Amino acid sequence: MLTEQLLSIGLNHFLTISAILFGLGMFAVMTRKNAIVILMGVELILNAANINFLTFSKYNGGMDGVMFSLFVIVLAAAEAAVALAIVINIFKTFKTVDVSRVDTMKE
Amino acid sequence: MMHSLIQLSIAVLLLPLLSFVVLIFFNRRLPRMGDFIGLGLVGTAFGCALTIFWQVVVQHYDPAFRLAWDFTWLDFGNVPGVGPLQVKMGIVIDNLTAIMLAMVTLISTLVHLYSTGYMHGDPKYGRFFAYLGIFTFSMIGIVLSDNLFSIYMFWELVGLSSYLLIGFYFYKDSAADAQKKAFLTNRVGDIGMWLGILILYSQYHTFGYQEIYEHIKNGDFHMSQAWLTAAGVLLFMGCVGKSAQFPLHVWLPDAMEGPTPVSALIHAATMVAAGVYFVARIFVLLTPEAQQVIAFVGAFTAFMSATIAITQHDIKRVLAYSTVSQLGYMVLGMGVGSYSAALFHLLTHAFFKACLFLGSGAIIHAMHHEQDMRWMGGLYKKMPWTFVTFSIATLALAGLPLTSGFLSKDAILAGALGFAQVEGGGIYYLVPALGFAAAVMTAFYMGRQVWLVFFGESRTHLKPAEDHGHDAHAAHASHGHDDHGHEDHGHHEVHEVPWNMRFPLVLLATLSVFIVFSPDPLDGGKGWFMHLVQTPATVVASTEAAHEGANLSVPEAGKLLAEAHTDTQHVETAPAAHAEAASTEGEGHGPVYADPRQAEIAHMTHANHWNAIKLSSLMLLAGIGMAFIVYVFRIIDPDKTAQNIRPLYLYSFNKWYWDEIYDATIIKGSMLISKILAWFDANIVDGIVNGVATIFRKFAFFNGGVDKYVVDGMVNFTAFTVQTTGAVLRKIQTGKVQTYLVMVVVAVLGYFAFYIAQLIK
Amino acid sequence: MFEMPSGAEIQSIISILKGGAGYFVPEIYLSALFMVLIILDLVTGRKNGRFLAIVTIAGLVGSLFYIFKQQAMPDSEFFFGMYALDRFGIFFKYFFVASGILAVLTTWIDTPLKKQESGMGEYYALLVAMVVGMMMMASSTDLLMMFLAMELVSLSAYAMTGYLKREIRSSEAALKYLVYGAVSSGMLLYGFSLIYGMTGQTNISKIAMLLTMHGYNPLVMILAVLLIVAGFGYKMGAVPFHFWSPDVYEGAPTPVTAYLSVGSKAAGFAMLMRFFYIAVPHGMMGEISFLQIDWLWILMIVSAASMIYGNVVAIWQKNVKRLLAYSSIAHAGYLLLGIITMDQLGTQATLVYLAAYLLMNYGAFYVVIVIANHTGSENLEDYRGLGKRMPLAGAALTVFLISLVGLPPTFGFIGKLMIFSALLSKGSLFMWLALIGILTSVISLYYYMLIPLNMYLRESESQEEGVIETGMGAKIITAALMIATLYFGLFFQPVVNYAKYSSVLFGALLN
Amino acid sequence: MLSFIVFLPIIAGLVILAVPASQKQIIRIVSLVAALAQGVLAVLIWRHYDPTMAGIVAAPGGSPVGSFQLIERIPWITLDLGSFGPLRIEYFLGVDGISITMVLLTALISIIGVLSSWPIQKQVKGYFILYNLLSTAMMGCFVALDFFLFYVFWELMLLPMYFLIGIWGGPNREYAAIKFFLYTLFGSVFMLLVMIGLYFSVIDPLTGSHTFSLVAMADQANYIKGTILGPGSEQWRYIAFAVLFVGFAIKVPMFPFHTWLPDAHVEAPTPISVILAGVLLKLGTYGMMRINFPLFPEVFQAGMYVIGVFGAINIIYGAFCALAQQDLKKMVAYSSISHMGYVLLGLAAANSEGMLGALYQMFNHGTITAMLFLLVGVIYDRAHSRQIDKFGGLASYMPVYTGVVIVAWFASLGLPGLSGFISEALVFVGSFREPITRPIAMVSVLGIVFGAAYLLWSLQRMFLGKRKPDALYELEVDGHGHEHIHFHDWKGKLDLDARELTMLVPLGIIVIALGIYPMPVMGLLTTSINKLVQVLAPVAMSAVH
Repeated sequence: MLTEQLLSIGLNHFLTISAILFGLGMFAVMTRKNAIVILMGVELILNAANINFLTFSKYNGGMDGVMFSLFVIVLAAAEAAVALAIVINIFKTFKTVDVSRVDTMKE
Repeated sequence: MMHSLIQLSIAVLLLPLLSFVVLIFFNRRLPRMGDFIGLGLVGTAFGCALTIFWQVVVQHYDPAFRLAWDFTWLDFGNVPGVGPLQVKMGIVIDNLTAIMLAMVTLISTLVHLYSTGYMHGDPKYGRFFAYLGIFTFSMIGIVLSDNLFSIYMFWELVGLSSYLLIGFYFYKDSAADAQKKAFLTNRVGDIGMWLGILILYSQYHTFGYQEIYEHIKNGDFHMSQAWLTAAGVLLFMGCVGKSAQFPLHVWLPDAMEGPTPVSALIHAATMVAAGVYFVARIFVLLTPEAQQVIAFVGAFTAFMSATIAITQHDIKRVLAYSTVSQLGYMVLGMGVGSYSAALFHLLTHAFFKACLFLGSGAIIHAMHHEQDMRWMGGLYKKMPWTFVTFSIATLALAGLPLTSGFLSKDAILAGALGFAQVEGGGIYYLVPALGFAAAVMTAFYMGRQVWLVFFGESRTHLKPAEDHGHDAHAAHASHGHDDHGHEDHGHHEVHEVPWNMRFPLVLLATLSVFIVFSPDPLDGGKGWFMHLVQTPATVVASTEAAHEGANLSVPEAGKLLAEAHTDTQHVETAPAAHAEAASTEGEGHGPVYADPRQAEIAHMTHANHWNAIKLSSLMLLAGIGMAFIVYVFRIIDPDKTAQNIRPLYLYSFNKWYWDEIYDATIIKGSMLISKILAWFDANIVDGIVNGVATIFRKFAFFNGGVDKYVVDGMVNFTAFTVQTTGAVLRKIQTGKVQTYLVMVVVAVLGYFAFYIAQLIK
Repeated sequence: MFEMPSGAEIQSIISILKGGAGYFVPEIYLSALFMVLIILDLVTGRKNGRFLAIVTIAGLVGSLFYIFKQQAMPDSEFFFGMYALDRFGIFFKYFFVASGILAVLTTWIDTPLKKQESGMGEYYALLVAMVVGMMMMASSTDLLMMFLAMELVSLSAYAMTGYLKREIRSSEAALKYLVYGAVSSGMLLYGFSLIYGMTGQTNISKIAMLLTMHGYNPLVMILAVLLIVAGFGYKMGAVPFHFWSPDVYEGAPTPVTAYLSVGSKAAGFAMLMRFFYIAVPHGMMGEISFLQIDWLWILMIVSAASMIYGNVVAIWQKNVKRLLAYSSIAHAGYLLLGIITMDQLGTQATLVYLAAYLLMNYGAFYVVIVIANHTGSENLEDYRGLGKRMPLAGAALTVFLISLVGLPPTFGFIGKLMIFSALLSKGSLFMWLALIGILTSVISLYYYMLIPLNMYLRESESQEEGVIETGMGAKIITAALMIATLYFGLFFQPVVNYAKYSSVLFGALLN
Repeated sequence: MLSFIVFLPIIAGLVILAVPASQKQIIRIVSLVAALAQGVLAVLIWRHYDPTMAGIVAAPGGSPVGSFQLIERIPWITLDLGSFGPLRIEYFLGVDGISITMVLLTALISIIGVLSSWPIQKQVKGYFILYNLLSTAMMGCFVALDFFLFYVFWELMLLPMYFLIGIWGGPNREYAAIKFFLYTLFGSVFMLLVMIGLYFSVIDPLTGSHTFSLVAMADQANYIKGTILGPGSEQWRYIAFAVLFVGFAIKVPMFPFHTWLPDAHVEAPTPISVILAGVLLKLGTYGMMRINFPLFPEVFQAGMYVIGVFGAINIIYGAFCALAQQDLKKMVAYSSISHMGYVLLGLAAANSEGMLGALYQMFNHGTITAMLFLLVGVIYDRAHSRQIDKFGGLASYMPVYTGVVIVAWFASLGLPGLSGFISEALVFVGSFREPITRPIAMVSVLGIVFGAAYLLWSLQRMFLGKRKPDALYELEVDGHGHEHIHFHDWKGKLDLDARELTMLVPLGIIVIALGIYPMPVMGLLTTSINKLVQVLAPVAMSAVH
């Protein structure tokens, strides 16, 4: 029973999950106040894309998707590094990591 | 090689101009401010004019005499649709020209001479002569021109010179107003004239009289007859302006603001004469309808101004209105088709009216710039010369037999009667009626004037010391320009004027006697003038023919005209015979007219000659008698009468309130419009057109108060949108990165949704 | 589940890579320069700003030589079709190196960066890295490559934006840029993934082939395209994906602002053109319908929006840098006009416009820096009366602004001329866009002229008169830029024709 | 030769650039020399000019040689537009009847301008550099025969003008300057679109490539079928004509696009007002005659009536607005609007008399209005105010000034014997001749009266009568009872001084001379105008010949 169910898992399930992830990511990015959480949201988005890539390469062959996702993972790490550096700097200057308070420049 | 006469006439034209140029620039550097230059040059001009007069009038003595010369002034090259096209300027000399030349230059010379006395000691003495020069120049230009365009040019120049002269005492506000009024009123008339010229040009691509008349004769006028009438009337408007006919007569009395010699020049020789002269020039293209209009305008003007003249106190104003009235006669004469009579009157009137003005000038001079007749009187012993000449001129003006005025006026009235009969009576009898009524009043007010001025006791002492009545500005004038001005009014020896002011009077007075113009004291028709200046044959289709022919194609109209012509031959035999008879006794030079109407009028005029004489003499007696009754025998007290008929009196005294009416309607009206438009311009147009107006409003952010021009309260959609978009869009940039992201997502999803909607459709 | 490749295959792969490397020299060279800079920064002492700058310039100039050599090479794809060498790419390589050099020059005089106590080493390294990244953006023909190149640019850009660590606005800008950029690139990536899903390919030409052959589900396609446009739009700074740019431009060190506003924007356009011209199927011109090339409509809307928004909002700005930021949004709109026409003339126009934009925008920013160095402010009010005190700078800035408006005789005018020519060459099809374009450019005149207005028409409250000495180097560079702007405004033949030469690739492909 | 006359001022500008700003006198003299040299060149050109050659369109065979004169034609830029084939932009100068008049006028006015700039003390260096730039641009516009070149010069005028008004202008100068700039730019951006459309549609038969050459564009045979402005797309030709017309009409300025003019004039310093009224306004109508009408003759045929109506509106409306003004300079500005209306009316008539009148009016208005603004400047220098009601009785105290004013004023109101009259008369003659425009002409004649009205009224209020109680000058009577006046802080000569006379007298002489015998200028125009009329009315021509 479980196995059938597992076997019956198909392309659409994966896509749905990735879509949900993407949505959650966007949601987090748009709503969370804390910069770190926002970064996590970004990670969610990227990984949603990764899931897509992997699924597609799984279902219509070819290694491109896999490679793509590998690169993305690496890149996400790099990005995170830069991001954290900047967030720290923000904390130094603004004494907060609440993004919504960082709005000296507007209009 | 130019004909010697042409050369002479050019000399006549340019000499006064020369005097103007020299004097305007150098009068201060010259001894006596160069008055001798003005006098000399104009005198020379007169000499030349006299030579022309002698050769043309005396030697040739031929009604058909005509001499023309022209040169290309503008060359349009080969104009598409027309071919080679030029504007020519030129000179034409015929009897009328010769006579006018002599008259104008003579009077101008006399005025110059007179002014040497009258204007003596004026700070702008020299400039005065300069102005006289250009005035004479422009008038001579009008006389000599052979085409409408150059006439129009000189016409305007006359306007300019009158502007300068009337405003000679420009430091008086009244004078400044008067000069402006004169110029603008004339401009109004000129518009009409200009449009008339344009109508003719648009048909024939030429301005020359002769060409235009040829074309019209050949009937190739491609617009309806109505346009031709319109052209006539419009051209006549020019005359209305210059000759101060109703409704544009208002400027002339105010023109009294100018120095008296100027008034003489304007009223006698130059400006007002120009109008009548011009009508004479265009006489042949006037359609019957146009002539009727002219006749009525003339008659009404003659009557109206006569009524006004009765009640005026200012000696010059009386004369002014009499001028208007006399001009009315001339125009009336033109209207009723007695061409030569009208011109005759123009000539005679020129002399005696000049005499009158100079005389009044002498009086005013002697009275130390007292112009109000109420404070004069008893001058005949003190100023015998002036008295005699003035009286002669007065009689001539009133139209006493044995004077020149009688001859001409009588001829006009005869024409009026004839016209009325030809036009079939009824309303048309109004024309002679008004004419005769005017005659009565003329006699009356002139009698009144002479009496008030010369007879009775001197009333200078009666004048209230602080009187600054409606003509007191004249007194102010003396402050400005008269060094032996008036320390105190009038209690001061009045004496005869010097010779240089007396001589013109005498000369002009002698020229007001009948013998100068005609051997027969009762019939000007026997005179050389009527012989030399004969009514030209009209070139427009006669009435009946015209009325049908108006909306027919040209050849047919021509045919009809021919028919009309022929049937006049046999139907109108009787009058034709009459005409013969009449003309034989008039030395057998009666022209034969192609146009039945014209022929008939000429005939009836002759027929009415004697009626006119009788009637007018009657009127004359009535008028003078009335004057005697009122002022000499004092049977009726004028002041009481005035009280009794106060409304009428006031109506007349205030010149029928024309000025007030115009001021209330036209002047106020246009000022109002201009105010409105200016506001409209500053507020609405600026706003609406300038779509980004409110950008300037934002601009005020950076510097205060620029946008006071960007007017508030205007509905300005573009501006409004720009403004709001700016304001709103700006707010989107909240500075919060997350809202930015929301925007992006919204945008993407928005388009996505939009797309899906498209898909579902 | 995948079996290891055999030795032979590996050999072949290596040989392919070797072969490809031959076409990759400039990028390699610059990457080397990048590392050299880092090492130099380590070995040399604190105050090594000038030295590093000279090295960087030298290196960048050197790279021009290799790029020039590439012009001789035939157009080709290599690295398994991941990367292309073609005239189009070469044009942009020149472009980016030039912008890099200018960036260094602007940095040279910028006081805040000079005062930066933690040396300038990384700065120049990042700058070079960015050049490399942009080059790759312009030439990569594979989704993966595109994404990596873009990220390379973004990461270095984030760092450079926040380079003034003590500066509040700088770090704020960095944060905003980061968050915004990360999300956008995430969306881009997701769009890519969808495309990949539909085709199973990452090479854009293969993608195009498959899409046209097998057709596609329009719904998914439009979604993908939208996400991708969002990604590119963020790089181009076009409405409605522009939000980061005003804040970042204002906050970042001015040289970086200039660099971003020209360099990365151009890179975005390069990538956009390559991707959309090649990857996405489009019917012939004229028959634009909603079901066919939807992305064209998207671009039209985006461009119209950018032109209107950028110009209208710029009217309100009081800070010159921010004002220029908004104007750069507007210019993104104008540039898009060229792309929309979808033909070779349009491409040519876009390239010319970019070239003009490089000169005038850098010029403007350069003068802004010069002025800021002496007045210490970028506020409009503080520009009062400067025209008298810095005659050259004032005149130059006026010229650059006039050029940005697009008035003759400046290079900017030629750009506008070409763009509108491209639009009108399609007859009345894009008339409405052309109208928006010219009308907004009239509006733009207004706010651009605010600067000369303050410089010349107003007197400064502060009474010190006297000409401000800006230094020889600055003067020379300002003058050079100004003269170039004017010169190419009158003798633009070489530029335009070179643009034609570079756009011939798409000429073949589109017509 | 044309290149010289165009670029002389720029050279002068460069020289000035080298002169230190402190050497004001040298700077002025340099510009004056340049302007005078320009004048000399202009006279030479005038002498060389052969009035029998028509111009307007190319001679048979498509070559401008033999129809235009003093041609300078150098290939400037050749662009490869891919599928659209080559595009040639040329450095292409030449004159014909229309341009030579304007060249003379421009040379004259720019000399006057330099003279009247003499008293300017503020930033003399910058002023004269901009001034010279401006005068180059103006001259260039009049001799350019390549649309691109024309456009470059056209736009080149804006910036100097902006600064000249904005820096040396009156209290409200910023507003006036930017307003001028925006208005004109608004017009010219549309022109840019039309220009592009045109070069797509036209191929020069000589080179076989797309071209900006106006001469080629003026020949309908060169238009390619199916292109956006070629035969077959009438509606776009109509639109193009309309926007082009608006572009030029803004410069004229034509109601309702005129509102920039009063502001610009009121704020601008005297010399700039002179230039603006004397030359810049003419560029609008010149553009119409050179570009707008010949390129779209059939549209023009259709639009004549409308143009005429706008002309009439300008005449009457301008006059009325002038009547209401309190500021003398503003009044003169509106009078300019009114007088340019005559030009429009004459153009609308589209026959030789009308067009001649229009072009001659352009010239005369240039000289007359220059005088008017100079005179306004004179009184402004002395009293620092232009309020008409704040004077009165000046005639008694400044006789020479008053004399010149009277000449100028009467010239402006079209008094015969002064040049203004002839042009206005011709305009009326022409417009009345055409049945289409006849009613318009009949209405516009009112302008004659109102023109006289506002001029005479202002004359009376300022110069005649007595000193107003609140007048801006003091009156004092010396021992001998002679009256003297002085303006409170005016040190110079009370009446016109030598410099002012040297500016005004030549203009006055020109005005009078051309009023008495117009052929010297008229003779230059006739051939070209007749040609232009032919070009504009092909149908009528075929009917006649």
